[in-house]
Amino acid sequence: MNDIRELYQDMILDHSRSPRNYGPLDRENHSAQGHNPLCGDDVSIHIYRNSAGVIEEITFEGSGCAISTASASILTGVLKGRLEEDVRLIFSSFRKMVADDGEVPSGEGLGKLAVFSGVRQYPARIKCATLCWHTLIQALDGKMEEVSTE
Amino acid sequence: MNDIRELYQDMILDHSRSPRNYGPLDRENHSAQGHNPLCGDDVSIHIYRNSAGVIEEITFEGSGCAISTASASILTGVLKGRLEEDVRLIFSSFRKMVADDGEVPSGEGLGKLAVFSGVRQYPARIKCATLCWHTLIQALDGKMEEVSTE
Amino acid sequence: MSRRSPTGESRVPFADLAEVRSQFPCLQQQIHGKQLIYLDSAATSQKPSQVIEAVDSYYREYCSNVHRGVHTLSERATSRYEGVRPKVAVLINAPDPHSVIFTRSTTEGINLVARTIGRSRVGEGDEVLISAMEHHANIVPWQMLCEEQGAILRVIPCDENGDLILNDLGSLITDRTKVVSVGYVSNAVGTRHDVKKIISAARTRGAITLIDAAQAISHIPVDVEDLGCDFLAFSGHKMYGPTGIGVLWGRKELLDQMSPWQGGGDMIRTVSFERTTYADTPWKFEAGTPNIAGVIGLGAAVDFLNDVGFETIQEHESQLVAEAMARLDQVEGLSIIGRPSHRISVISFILDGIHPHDAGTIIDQHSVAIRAGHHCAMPLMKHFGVPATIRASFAVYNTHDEIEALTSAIESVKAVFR
Amino acid sequence: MSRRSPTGESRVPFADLAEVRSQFPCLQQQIHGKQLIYLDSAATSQKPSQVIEAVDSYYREYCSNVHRGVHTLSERATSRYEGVRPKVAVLINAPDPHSVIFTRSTTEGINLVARTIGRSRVGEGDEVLISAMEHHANIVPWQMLCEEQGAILRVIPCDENGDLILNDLGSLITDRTKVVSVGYVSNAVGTRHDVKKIISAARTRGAITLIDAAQAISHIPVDVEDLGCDFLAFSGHKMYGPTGIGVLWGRKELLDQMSPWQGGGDMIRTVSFERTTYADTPWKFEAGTPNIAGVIGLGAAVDFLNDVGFETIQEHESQLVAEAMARLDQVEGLSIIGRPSHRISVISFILDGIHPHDAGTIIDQHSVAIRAGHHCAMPLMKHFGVPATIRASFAVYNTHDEIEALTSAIESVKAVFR
Ligand SMILES: Cc1ncc(COP(=O)(O)O)c(C=O)c1O
Ligand SMILES: Cc1ncc(COP(=O)(O)O)c(C=O)c1O
Repeated sequence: MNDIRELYQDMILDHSRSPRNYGPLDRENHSAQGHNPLCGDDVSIHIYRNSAGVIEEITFEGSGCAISTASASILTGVLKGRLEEDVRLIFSSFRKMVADDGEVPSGEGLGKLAVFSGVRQYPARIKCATLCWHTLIQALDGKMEEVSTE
Repeated sequence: MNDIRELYQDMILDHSRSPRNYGPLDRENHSAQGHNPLCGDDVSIHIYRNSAGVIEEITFEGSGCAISTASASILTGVLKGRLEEDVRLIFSSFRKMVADDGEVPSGEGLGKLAVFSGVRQYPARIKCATLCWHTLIQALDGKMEEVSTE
Repeated sequence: MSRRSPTGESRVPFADLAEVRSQFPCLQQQIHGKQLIYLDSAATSQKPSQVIEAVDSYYREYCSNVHRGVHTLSERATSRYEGVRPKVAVLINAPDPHSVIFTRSTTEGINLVARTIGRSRVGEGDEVLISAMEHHANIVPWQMLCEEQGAILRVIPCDENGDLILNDLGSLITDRTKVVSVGYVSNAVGTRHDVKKIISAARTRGAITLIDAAQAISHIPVDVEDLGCDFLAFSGHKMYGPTGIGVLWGRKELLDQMSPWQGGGDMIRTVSFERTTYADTPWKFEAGTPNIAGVIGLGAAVDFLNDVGFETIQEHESQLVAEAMARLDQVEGLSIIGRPSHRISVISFILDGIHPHDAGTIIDQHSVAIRAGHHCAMPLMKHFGVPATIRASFAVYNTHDEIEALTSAIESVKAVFR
Repeated sequence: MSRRSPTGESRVPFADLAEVRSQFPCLQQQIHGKQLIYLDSAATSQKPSQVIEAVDSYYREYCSNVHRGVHTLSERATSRYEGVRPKVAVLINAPDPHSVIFTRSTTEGINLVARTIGRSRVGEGDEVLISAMEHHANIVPWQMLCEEQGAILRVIPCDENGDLILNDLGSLITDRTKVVSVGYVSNAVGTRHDVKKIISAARTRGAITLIDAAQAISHIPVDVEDLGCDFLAFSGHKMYGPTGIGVLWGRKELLDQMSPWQGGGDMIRTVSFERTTYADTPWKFEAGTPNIAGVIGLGAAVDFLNDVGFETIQEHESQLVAEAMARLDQVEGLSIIGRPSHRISVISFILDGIHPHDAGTIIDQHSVAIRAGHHCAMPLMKHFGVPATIRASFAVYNTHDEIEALTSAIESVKAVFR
C-alpha cells in the first residue's frame, strides 16, 4: 500500500477546497475547454497573453476531482507572468514527472508543481493532473476543438 | 478409427455412381428443392401422388456427395408405391437410425434403407443422408419454400 | 441452497459460500498487500474455474472452426458451440433454441435490433421510447436511429428515488411508438423496474419491445415468456462468463422476418454476384467466425448459475444489499443516490465534499475495488445532480465481512479529506 | 531463423520446428487412435501456449472491465488492453497505434467500413469493385451496401490459374468507383494477389481501398505504409490468436472523419437525450465492453509471430507448399484447382469422381484434418466449375511428414471408391 498522503498532500487538498484564480477572464485572448469523459471532469482555461508572449493573466473554471482542481489552481498560480515558451518547457517536465514510464525526475525547477509527484504511482489519475495542461496548450495553440484526455 | 466401409457400403457406392429414378417427372403434382449450404448439396424431389394418397411415381435431380446421392436414389426406390402416411413413418424411423442421439435402433422395417445405419458415427454427414428426406416431406406438405439443412 | 437446475436435474450442492468463493481464482489475491475485495461485479463479474477451464479446453483440446468442417475437431467444436443455444434458451425460458443469437455483448445486441427491425419499423415522425435510467448502450443506438430516420426519442421519466414514473405510460406510448426499449435493472442505482407493465402497455399499441437484461441476468430468473417482450439482450461477462460474448434473444417469428445485419460467411445460404440468399435464424445474424471460445465459456457460466441456483443467489445477494444499505446509511457525510422500491445488487453513493474519483483511489488503496464514475448513465447523473457516484455492486461470491471493509475504507477517505 | 522482432529487440531463439510444435497443446493429441495432423489452419490456426495462457491469466489474475475503473485490477486490465494497439501497429507498420480498432473479426471490420464510410461515399450509380476471388465476407457486405444505395458491384475477373486479370484495371476503376476492396491472399486457392497494383490504380481515381488480410497476416509481413491502402482487416483466430477478436486498421485522417457505427458505452464523450458527442478514434468504433481477453490474447499472438519471425515462417511454409504440390501432382486422379503465380499456404484440389465431402470424411478417419467445401467462395467455385474442393492449408507448425500422411490418406479415399 502506497502512502495515500503522498498523493493527497496538504497543498493539493487546500487548492482543491479553495481554488485560486477561478472564474472568467474579461481580457482573455486565448481559451479552451477540456473534458475527461472517464470521470466527467471539465475545465476551461482563460488566458491573456501579451504581444511579448508573456502570460499576463490566467484563470480557470470547471469541476472535477481534487487532483484536477488543484492541478488547475496551482498551474494558474505558477504560470502567471511566464513566457509562453517557458510554459511549454514546464509542461514537458511536469508530464515527465507524473507519467509512469521512464525515470523518476526530481521535480526540480517545477517549484510548487512538484507537489504532484505522487501522481505517477496512480496511473488512472495521471489524466486528472494533466487535463488542465492539455487544455492550456490547446488554448495557446489557438485550436478551437475541445480537448479530451482519452 | 471406425471402419469406413460401414459408412460407404457397396450399395451406397453403387447408387452414388448409378443413381436410380433420376430426372424430371412429367406427371409431378408435388415437388420441392433442398439445399445444404455447408457442402453445396442440391436436390429436387418430384412426386406424383394419386388421390388415394399413394406415391405412384417419384424421381430426384441434383448433385451432391455419395451419401446424399445414394440416399435420394435409394429413397425413391423404396417409397415408390407407398402410402404417404407410411412415408412419414419411415422417415421418422430413418431419422432415428441416423441421428446420433438416443438408442441405436435396429433399422428393422427400413429394408434397404438400413444401409445408412453407419451414418450415425459421422455427425457431420447426417445432413447428407437426410436432406432428400426433408425435401420430400416439404414436397408432400406442399410448402413452396426451399429446404435447407442448417 | 437451491439444488435444482431449471431443467429439473438435481445438482451437486455447494457446501457453502466459502466453497463458491474458492471457485474464483481471481478473488484469491492480494492488492496492496491485502486480500482483494471485489465490489465491481456490475462492471464485470469474476469468472469461476469452470468457465476459465471451458475456454481453455477449447483451445487445448478441440480448437477448430465451427460449422464448415467434416473433420473430428470441427465436429466437436460445432456440437459444443451449438449445444450452448439450448442451455441459454432454458436459462431465459425461451421456447426455441434457434431464437438465441450470439453477439459480442448487450451493446451489440441492441445495435442489431436498432439497425435491422428498428430501421424498417421506425419512420419519420415515429417514436422510440426508452427511460431516463438507461445505460448509454440503450440510449445511443436509438438516438442514432432516430436521427437517421427523423424519428423522436421519448423518455420515461424517473423520480427522486430512482423509480420510473409509470402512471403516465398511456400518454408516452401512442400509435406513433414503434419501439420501447428499457433496462430490466439499473446499473447505476440498482432499481429493478416493472418491465412487465411497460411491455404490456407497449404491446397493446403494437410497439416492439426490447429488454436490456445486462444487470438482471446473473441476479434474478429471467423469463421471456412471462415478460412477453420481443427481444432481450445481455452480456456473458456480467454473468460469470467470458468477455466478448453476449446474447440477443428474439421472438422467432420476428427474427425470421428480419433482414440480416452484417454480411459474410456463415450467414448465407448461397452467394453469387447476382443474388445472395441468407441462412436461417439464428445463423443469418452471425456473420463470420464467431467467438467460439466465448460461446463455450458462456455455456459453462450458465451451468454455474444453475449449479448455485437463483434461489441461493437472490437470498444471499439481497442479504448483502440489505446489510450494506444499513451500514452505509450510518456513515456520516454519505448520501445514498437512489432509494428504489426494488433494489438489485447495486448501491450508489457520494461523500460530502469529496469527488467520487478521489474516493475511488483511496478506497482502492484499501484493496477494495469499487467503481467511481457516471456508470455510462450520464443523463441519470444529471437527474440526480451529481457528476458521478461511487458504486458498490455485489455478486454471489461477496461476503458480509467485505461490507465492513468497504465502510472502513470509506472512513479513511474521510480522514484524508478531513 | 529470424531472431529479431520488428521493434529490433532480440528474442530467445526457437531451437527448431519441434520446439515450435511443442508450444501447441492441441496438436499433441490423437484422433481415431493416431497423431492429429492439422491441415486446416486457413479456417482457424491452432494456438500456442503463450496465447492460451495470456487469456487464462487475464481471467485468473486481473479480470476486470477496462477504461472506466480507478481500482488496481481495472488499471492493469486497461493497460494490457491498450498495450496491444502499439504491438499490432508495429506488426502492420502502421504509424499510429490509435488507428488500430479492435473488432470481432475480419467480417466485422469489413462490415464496419461498408456501413460507415461506405454508406457515406457510395451513392446511386456509383460503383464498388471487388474481385472474383473474394471470401463471402468481402462480397456480401458490399452487395448489401450496393443494394441499399442503388450502386453497382463490379468484379475483377480471374483466369483459369486463379490469378486476377489486372491488365484491364483502367476500365474497371473509373470515376464512379468509390470503394475497391480486395483480398490479399485467396483462402480458396492460395493466390497472393498483386494488391499494390490494384491499390495504386484505385488511388489515382480517388476510391478508398480496403485489403482483406485474413489469409495474409500470419504468413507474410504486412505493411500498410508500403501497400498504401486506406483500410486493412484481419482476424486473430487465423494468426495463432483467440476467437472473437479482429483488427480493422484505417488511416487516422479517415477514421477521424468517419461517423461511428455501433452506439453505446465507451464510444461516447458525453451523452444527453438532446445531444451526444463521440469519443476519439479508435474508441468511437469500439462500443460496449470489448473482448478484453481476446485483445490480450491477440497481443500474445503478435509476440508469437515476432518470436518465430516472418523469415522463418515464410521459408518453412513455402517449402511445405512446394513439397505438397510436388507430391499431390503425382497422385493419379487428383487435379489441383488453381495454379497461381504466387501461392501462400493453401492448396485446393479435387479427386476424379469423388465428392470432396466424401473425401473429407475418409481423410479425417486417417486423423488428417482438411476442409471440404466451398470455402465461403461460392462464386470462385462456380468459376472453376466445381461445387467444392478439398483444401489443405499449412502453418508454421506443420511438418514434411504430414504431407506424406495426407497423400496416403488420399490413396485410401481412392481405395474406398475404386
Ligand atoms: C480471405 C478471408 N477473408 C475473410 C474471412 C473471414 O474471416 P472471419 O470469419 O474471421 O471474419 C476469411 C476466413 O475464412 C478469409 O479466409
Ligand atoms: C444496464 C446495462 N446495459 C448495457 C450494458 C452494456 O453492456 P456491454 O458493455 O457488455 O455491452 C451494461 C454494462 O455496463 C449495463 O449495465
